[in-house]
Amino acid sequence: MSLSPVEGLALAEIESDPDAGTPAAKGVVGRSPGQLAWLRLRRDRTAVVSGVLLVFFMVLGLAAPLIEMAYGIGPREQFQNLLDGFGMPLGYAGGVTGDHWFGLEPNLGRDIFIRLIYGLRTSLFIAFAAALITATIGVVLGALAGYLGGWLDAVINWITDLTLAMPFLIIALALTPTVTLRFYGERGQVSSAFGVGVLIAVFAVFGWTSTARLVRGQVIALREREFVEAARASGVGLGHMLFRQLLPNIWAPILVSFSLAVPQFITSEAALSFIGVGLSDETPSFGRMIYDSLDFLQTDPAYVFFPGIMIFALVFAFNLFGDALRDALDPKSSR
Amino acid sequence: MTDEPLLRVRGLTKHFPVRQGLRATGLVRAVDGLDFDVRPGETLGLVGESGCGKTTTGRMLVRLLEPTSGSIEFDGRDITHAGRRELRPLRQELQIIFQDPYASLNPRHTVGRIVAMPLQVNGIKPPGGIKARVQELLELVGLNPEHYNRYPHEFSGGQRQRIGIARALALRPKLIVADEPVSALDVSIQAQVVNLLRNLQRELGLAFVFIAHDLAVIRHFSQRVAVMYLGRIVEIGDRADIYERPQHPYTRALLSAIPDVTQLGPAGRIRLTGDVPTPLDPPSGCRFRTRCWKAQDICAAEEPALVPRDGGRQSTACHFPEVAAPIFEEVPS
Amino acid sequence: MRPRVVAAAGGAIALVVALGACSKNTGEGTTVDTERKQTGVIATDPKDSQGPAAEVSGAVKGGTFTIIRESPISHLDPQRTYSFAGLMANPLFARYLTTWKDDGKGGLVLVGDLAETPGKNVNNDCKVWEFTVKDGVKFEDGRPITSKEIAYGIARSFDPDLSGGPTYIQEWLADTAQFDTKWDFKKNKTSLPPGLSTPDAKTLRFEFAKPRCDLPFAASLPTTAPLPADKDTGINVDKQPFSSGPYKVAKNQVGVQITLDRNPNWDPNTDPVRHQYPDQFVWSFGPTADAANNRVIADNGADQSALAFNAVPASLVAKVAGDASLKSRTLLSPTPSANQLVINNQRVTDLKVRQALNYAIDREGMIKALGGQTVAAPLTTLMPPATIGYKAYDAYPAGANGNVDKVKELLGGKTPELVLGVADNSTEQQQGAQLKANLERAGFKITVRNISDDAKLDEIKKKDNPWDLYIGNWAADWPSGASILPVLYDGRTIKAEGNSNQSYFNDPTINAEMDRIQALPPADQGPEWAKLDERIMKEHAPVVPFYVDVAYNVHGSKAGGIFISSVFGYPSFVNAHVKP
Amino acid sequence: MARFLLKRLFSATLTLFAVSVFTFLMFFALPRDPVSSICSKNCNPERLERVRDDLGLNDPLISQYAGYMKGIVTGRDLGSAQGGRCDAPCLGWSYVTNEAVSDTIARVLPVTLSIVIPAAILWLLLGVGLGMISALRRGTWLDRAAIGFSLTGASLQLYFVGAVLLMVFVYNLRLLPVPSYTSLFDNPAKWASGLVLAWVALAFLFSAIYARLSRAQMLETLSEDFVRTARAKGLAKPKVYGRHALRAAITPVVTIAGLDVGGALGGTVITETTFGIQGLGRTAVDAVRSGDLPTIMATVLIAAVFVVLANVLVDLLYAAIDPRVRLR
Repeated sequence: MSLSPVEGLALAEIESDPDAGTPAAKGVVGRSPGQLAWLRLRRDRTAVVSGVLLVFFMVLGLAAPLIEMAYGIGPREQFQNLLDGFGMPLGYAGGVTGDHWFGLEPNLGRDIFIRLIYGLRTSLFIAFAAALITATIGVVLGALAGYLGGWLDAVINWITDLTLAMPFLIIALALTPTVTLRFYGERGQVSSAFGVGVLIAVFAVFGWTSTARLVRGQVIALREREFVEAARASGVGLGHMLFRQLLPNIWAPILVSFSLAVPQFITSEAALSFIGVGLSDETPSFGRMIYDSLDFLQTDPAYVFFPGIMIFALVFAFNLFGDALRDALDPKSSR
Repeated sequence: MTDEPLLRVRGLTKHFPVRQGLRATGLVRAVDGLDFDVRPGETLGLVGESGCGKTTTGRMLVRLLEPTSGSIEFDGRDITHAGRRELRPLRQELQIIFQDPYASLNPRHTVGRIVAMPLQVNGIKPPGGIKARVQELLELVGLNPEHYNRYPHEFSGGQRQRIGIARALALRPKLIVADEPVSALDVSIQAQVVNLLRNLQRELGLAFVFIAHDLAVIRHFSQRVAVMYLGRIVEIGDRADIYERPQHPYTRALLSAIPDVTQLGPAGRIRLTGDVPTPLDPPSGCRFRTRCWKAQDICAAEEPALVPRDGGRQSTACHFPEVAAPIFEEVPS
Repeated sequence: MRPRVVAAAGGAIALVVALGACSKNTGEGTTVDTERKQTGVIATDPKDSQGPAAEVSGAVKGGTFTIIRESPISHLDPQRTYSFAGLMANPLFARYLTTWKDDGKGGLVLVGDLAETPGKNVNNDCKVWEFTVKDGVKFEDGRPITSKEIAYGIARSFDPDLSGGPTYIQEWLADTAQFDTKWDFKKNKTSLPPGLSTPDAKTLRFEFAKPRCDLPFAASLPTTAPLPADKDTGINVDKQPFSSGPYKVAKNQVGVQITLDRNPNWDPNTDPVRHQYPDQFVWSFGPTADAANNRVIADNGADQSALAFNAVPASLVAKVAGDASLKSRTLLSPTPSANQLVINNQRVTDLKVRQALNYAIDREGMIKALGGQTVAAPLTTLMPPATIGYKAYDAYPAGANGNVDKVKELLGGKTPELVLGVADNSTEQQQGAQLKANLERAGFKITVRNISDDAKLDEIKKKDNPWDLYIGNWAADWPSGASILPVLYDGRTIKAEGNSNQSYFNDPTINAEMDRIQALPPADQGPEWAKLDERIMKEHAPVVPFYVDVAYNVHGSKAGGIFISSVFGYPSFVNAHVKP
Repeated sequence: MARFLLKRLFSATLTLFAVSVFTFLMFFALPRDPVSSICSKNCNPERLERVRDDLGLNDPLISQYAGYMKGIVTGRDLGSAQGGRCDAPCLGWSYVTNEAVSDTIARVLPVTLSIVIPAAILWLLLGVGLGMISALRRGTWLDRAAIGFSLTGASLQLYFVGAVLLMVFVYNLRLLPVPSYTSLFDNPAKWASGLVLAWVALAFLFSAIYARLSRAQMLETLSEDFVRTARAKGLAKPKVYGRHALRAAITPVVTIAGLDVGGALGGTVITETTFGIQGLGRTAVDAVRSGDLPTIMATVLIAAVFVVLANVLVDLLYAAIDPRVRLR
C-alpha cells in the first residue's frame, strides 16, 4: 500500500482502538488527530531516518561558523598553490586530502567542504523562508477564495492564473537586477542578505499558487460541512472561521505541501543560478556551487560529485520525509 | 402557552438561481411562500419527502441562508435580513442541531472547545468559568463531563449528537431548529436522543422546529405538524388532527406509507405514482396535482390556498380536501 | 525499503565519478609555450599586394569546412561588421581596400587588397590619400569592381539605418563624430561624402581636414568593401551580402546556418591573401561553447573538418591540454586583447598606492583562476605583445605571485580601502574573488561590488564612476600603438561618459609626447610607442597590466590551414582547407 | 459548452493582456539601456538619442504599448532601419539580433516543440503506466521499484541528470551525437538522435512525479464504491480497470499534465541550456540579458499563451473524461 511497512499496522491499530466507543474506560485526555499522526510518524522507520538526517543537515548549517573554527579553513580561503597550471586541483579526486576533505574548487582553489557547509546554511534558510512565506500567502488567499467565494474567488483565481502564466525564470531574470538597482542604486554595496532576500521574494511572488489552490479546494469541500454552519450559527467572525475552524482541518495537506515545497525551493535556487539570477559568488550556496561545478563534469568529476550528492541527499531526505508525513497525517491516502 | 408566537414566518421564500455562463437561466423554487408560527415552548414538526425544502427552511430560520423574500420575526423582531452584528444577540436565543453528527463537529477540536465555542464567540463569561459551564452542559445531555478533552472521533454517533445538542444549548436558546437530528442514527439510539430532546424541552421550556421525514418521530415529539410538498406547506395543524384526520391527499399518502403492523398487506395503502416534479419548473396550480388521484381541471388552473378548516385548528391547501374518517386510531404515545 | 533507494541513488552518482578520470593529477605537462614575436610593416613593395597568395602546403581543393559557433554573426553586411566573428567571416565574401598578410606567427604585412598598394600618402602629410584599384577584380556576377563601388560602400556606411560598423573613416571624412548628420546618405545617394572622390574608375581619393596617418590600417576594416548601388538592399544586405571575395552566400538560414559556395568570378591572381580550397564553408550556429568543442573533440563525420569558433572553455582546458593526441588539433596563440586591472586615477591619486597595487598583483593566481595558460598569459606592459614595435619590460618586478614586502614598504603601514567593481557574470565573479583574496593578502582592504553584466562597460566609461578598481580590456582594431596608447591614456579625450580612457589618467607631458609620436611617419612610430609605454608605467602606473587573452581553439582532424589572426586574435579562414 | 468556452477564452484573453502590460512595464524598469548595445564602440550621446527616437523609445509608454499591440493585430510600419512594413501578426524588430522577431520565433519555436512534445508523450506514458502498474501490483517488488524510481526522479534536477547523461552517452561512451536541433522534416533520424537525451532527461524527472500521482489516484479510485460495484457486478478485471478506474484516475493527471506541458512549451530554459540547444527558453533569456524588448515581449507572450491555452484545454478535457464534472 504505501512505502512504509509500519503504516498498515498503525492504521489497523487505530481502527481497532478499543476505547473508541467508550472513552470513559481510559484516561481523561484524548489523543488529538495530530498526536495520532505524530505517533504514526514516530513508528515509521523511514520517517525517523529521514527526519534525523534533516535535523542533522539543519544542525550542520546552523553550526557552520563553529565547524569553520574546528576545521580551520574559511569559505573564502584560497589554496591556489595546490592547483596545477590550468587551475585544476592536484592529487586524487579533485584534491581530497586530510586537510581538504572534499577537495578544492578548480581555478580559485577554495575548500569545497566548508563552502558546502555554508552553502547548506544559505540554501536551507532560503528554502525554509520561501516555503513559510508562500505557505502563508497561499493559505490566506486560498482560504479567503474558498470560503467567501463569489467575486473574490474569481479575482484570486484570476491572479493565480496570471501568476502561473508568467514565465517564472524569465521574470526573475528581469526583475532581480531591477530590484537590486532600486534598493541600492548603481554604487551601493549589495549585501549578501539582500541577495538572499531578493531570491526569497522572487519565490514568494511565484510560489504561492499551488498552496492557494490546494487550500481553496479543501476549504470549498469543508465549507459545506455542518460544523462550519454550526460555527456560523453561533455567530463566529471571518477570522475565527478561517483560522480556528477551517485551518485546523487542513493543516495536514498544508504541512505536506510545505515539506515538499522546501526541497523544491532548494532546487529552484540552483535553477536560478543556472540562468544567472542566483546569489553572487560572495555567498556560498548549493545552487551556485552545483552550477559552477557542472562545467567540470569532464575534467574534475569530484567537484560535481560532492555538491551533487549533497543536494541530492538533502532533497531526497525531504521528499522521503514529506511522503512519510503524508502517510502519517492521512492514513487513508496511500500516496 | 402565551398567544404571542415566538417565531412568526410569513411568505418565506428561497429561490436558487440556476446559472449557465454568466446569465441566470432559471430558478429553483426550493421554498415558495411559507406561513407558520411557533409559540414559546412549542414544537412544530416539519415533515415531507426529501427535496421538499424542509432543510432550506430550517437553514433560513437560523439565517444560515438568506431568504429571497418573506419575513421572519423572532421574539417580535424582524430578523429576515439582519446582518451578522444585529444577529449576534439573537444567536443566543436561536440555535440549530444538525443532521449528521459526524460532519457537524469540528474533528480537530476537543469536545470542550466545540461546546464552548458559542460562549467564546459571543463573549459570554458564565459564572464559574467556561469549563464549568461546558461540563454542566455535557452532564445535562448525558455525557461524562470528564470527556471535556476528548476529540469527536472518539465518540459514537449518538454521543456525538449529544455533543451537538450541548453546543446548541450552550447559549440557553429559546428556540432550537433541529434538522433531522436523529435520521443518521441507529434506531435504538434515535429513541434515546429524542427522549433527551423531550426532557430538555420540558426542563428548559424550549421551543423546537423539528424537521424530519420520519412521521413516527415527528408524531412522538411535536405538538403541531406542518406537511411540506415541493416548497410549500400543504397542510398544517395539531398533531392529533394531522395524524387522525388528514385532509390533504398528500398527507394521507404519507401516512398510509408508514408500515403498520395492524394493517397487513397493501389494502389501505395509497401508492403515489410518478416522480416528484422538479422545483425548477413546478406544476401550475396545485403542485401535487401531477401525482394526485383526485386531480381535476381546476387543480391545474388555480392554486389552492392554505385555508383553515375545522374551526381553524387545521389548515389545508387543497381544492378537494378529505373529510373521511381517521385512517387509524390515535395511539397514545 | 526506502533506505535501499538511497543506496541505489548514491550508487548511480558514484558511477559518475567512476566514469570520470579518478587518476592522480600531478600537474605535469601543463605548461604551454606562448612566446612569440610580433613584427608588423606596411608593404612598400607593390609586389606584396599582388596575387596569388602562396599555396598552403598540403592543401587540396574540395570538401566542406564547418565553423561551429554559439551565437549567430551579428552582421554579414561588411559596412556593419565589427564583431570578431564578422571580421573573420567577412574576408570569405568581401574584399577591402587593404588587408593584412598574416603568417599566423606574428609576422604581419599590410598589403593592398582591392587596391594595388596599401595607399599613397599624396603629400606626405597624411591628409590626402589615393588608392588605385587592381585590374581583374570582379563581383560575384562578373562585373568589374571599380573605385565607384568602393566609394559607394563607404558612402552607405554613413546611413544611420546601417549602424554597427567601425566609424573611423566616416568620422575622419566628416571631421566630426556626428558624421551622419553632417552628410545624409539617404538624401545624397548619388553623390559621395565630403572628402571622398573617384577621379576615375581606378582611383579612390580621400581628403581629410586633419592628418590621418592610420588610414591604411583603417582601410583594412570591412567598411571599404565594395557594393554596386543597384545591389544595395539596405538592411537586407545582412542576409545576402554581394560577394567580391572567393566565396558567396549560397544559402542563409538566419540564426541557424550560413552556406558559402565558391565564387567563380573571384580571380586568385588578384588576391594576395585568400584561397579557395574547400567547395563550401558552412557556419553553423546554436550549440554552446561546451557543446561545440565537445563535438569537435569527438571528431565524428562532418565534424572532422570543423572548427569550434568559440575557444575551448575553461572547464575543458585541462582535458584538451592533457590529451597528447589532441595537440595537433589545437590552435594556441596569445591575442592582442589586453586586460588591465584599471585603477581609477581620479580616485586613487596616490602614486605609491598605484605602484603598490602593481607589486601586489598575483598574475599566476589570476591565470589559474581563469583556467591556466591556455586562457590567459601574463602581461606587464600597457600594449599587448602583438603590437608593432612591442618591447617587453616589467616596471614593477614582483615575481609571478606578487611581492608583499614591497607593497608593505610602499604603503608604509597604511591599509588603503579600495572598491573593486565587477560584472555579475561568472568569470568576473571569480576574478573578483581572486583579486579580493590576492590584494587583501598584500595589505589592502577590498570591497567587491557587483555591476550588472550588461551595464558594466557603460558604467565604467562614465567619468565620475564610483569604483576604484575594475577589470578593463582593450583590443585594438589594428596592431599599432596609435590605436592603443592615445585611446586609453590621452587625458584630453576624457568626457562625461563613453570614455575609452577608463583610468581617467591625464598628464600633459605624456599627452604632448603622444602628439609628437603621432606626427611621425607610420613606419617609424612602433619603437616610439613602446618607449612611451614603459615611461607611462614607470612614472605614473595608471593601471596594473594584467594578462592577454589567449586564443585556444580545437578543430577536427581533417581541418587544415587555420591560424589565429595576429590582428584580431580569432581563427582566420583565408588558408582553410579540408584534408582528404 | 460553447458558453463555457467563451467565458474561459475571455478570462484567458484578460490574463494575456495583463501579462503583456506587466512584461512591458517590467522591461522599462530594467537597468539596461538597450540602445547602448546598438550603438557601437565609439558612440556618443547625440547618436544614442537619435537611435532612441528611431526606435520610438522616447514616445510615451502608452503609445509605445499601443503601437506594439496594434502591430500584432493589424501590422504596422517600422522604420527603414527595422525592415519597413511589418505584417500582422507583427512582433516587432529586434535591434539586437537584427531580424524580425517573428522570424526568430519561427526559428526557435519548432525547437522547443520538438523537445517538449515527444518528451511529454514519453513522460505521460511512462509515468502513468508505472503508476498504474504499481497501484495494481501493490506491495510487490515492482511497486517498490517504481516508488524508488519516482522518489529518486523527484529528488534529482534536470541540469544534473542532463549533465550526467551527456557525459555518459555522448562524451564517454560516444553512443550519441552532441545534442543539436535538426528539423524533423529535413532529417528525422538526426532530429531524434540530437534530441533524445533531452527527452529522456525530461521524461525521467517528470514521469517520476506522474508515477507518484497516478499511483495514488489509482489506489484511491480502486477503493471507491463505483469500482467495487463494477467488480461486484462481475465485470472483468481489465474492463473495470480500463474503463472505470483509469478514467477516474487520469483526471487529476490531465490537470497537472496540461500545466506542465503548457509551462514547458513556454520555454524549457534549463533543458535548453543544459543541452546547448537554442529554443524559445534560451532566446527569452538572451533577450532579457540584452534588453531586447520586442523579443522579450514575444517570448513571454508566447509562453503565457501556451500556459493559458493549456489551462482551457485541461478544463475541456476534464469535462470530456470525467462526466461527473459539470461545466459551470
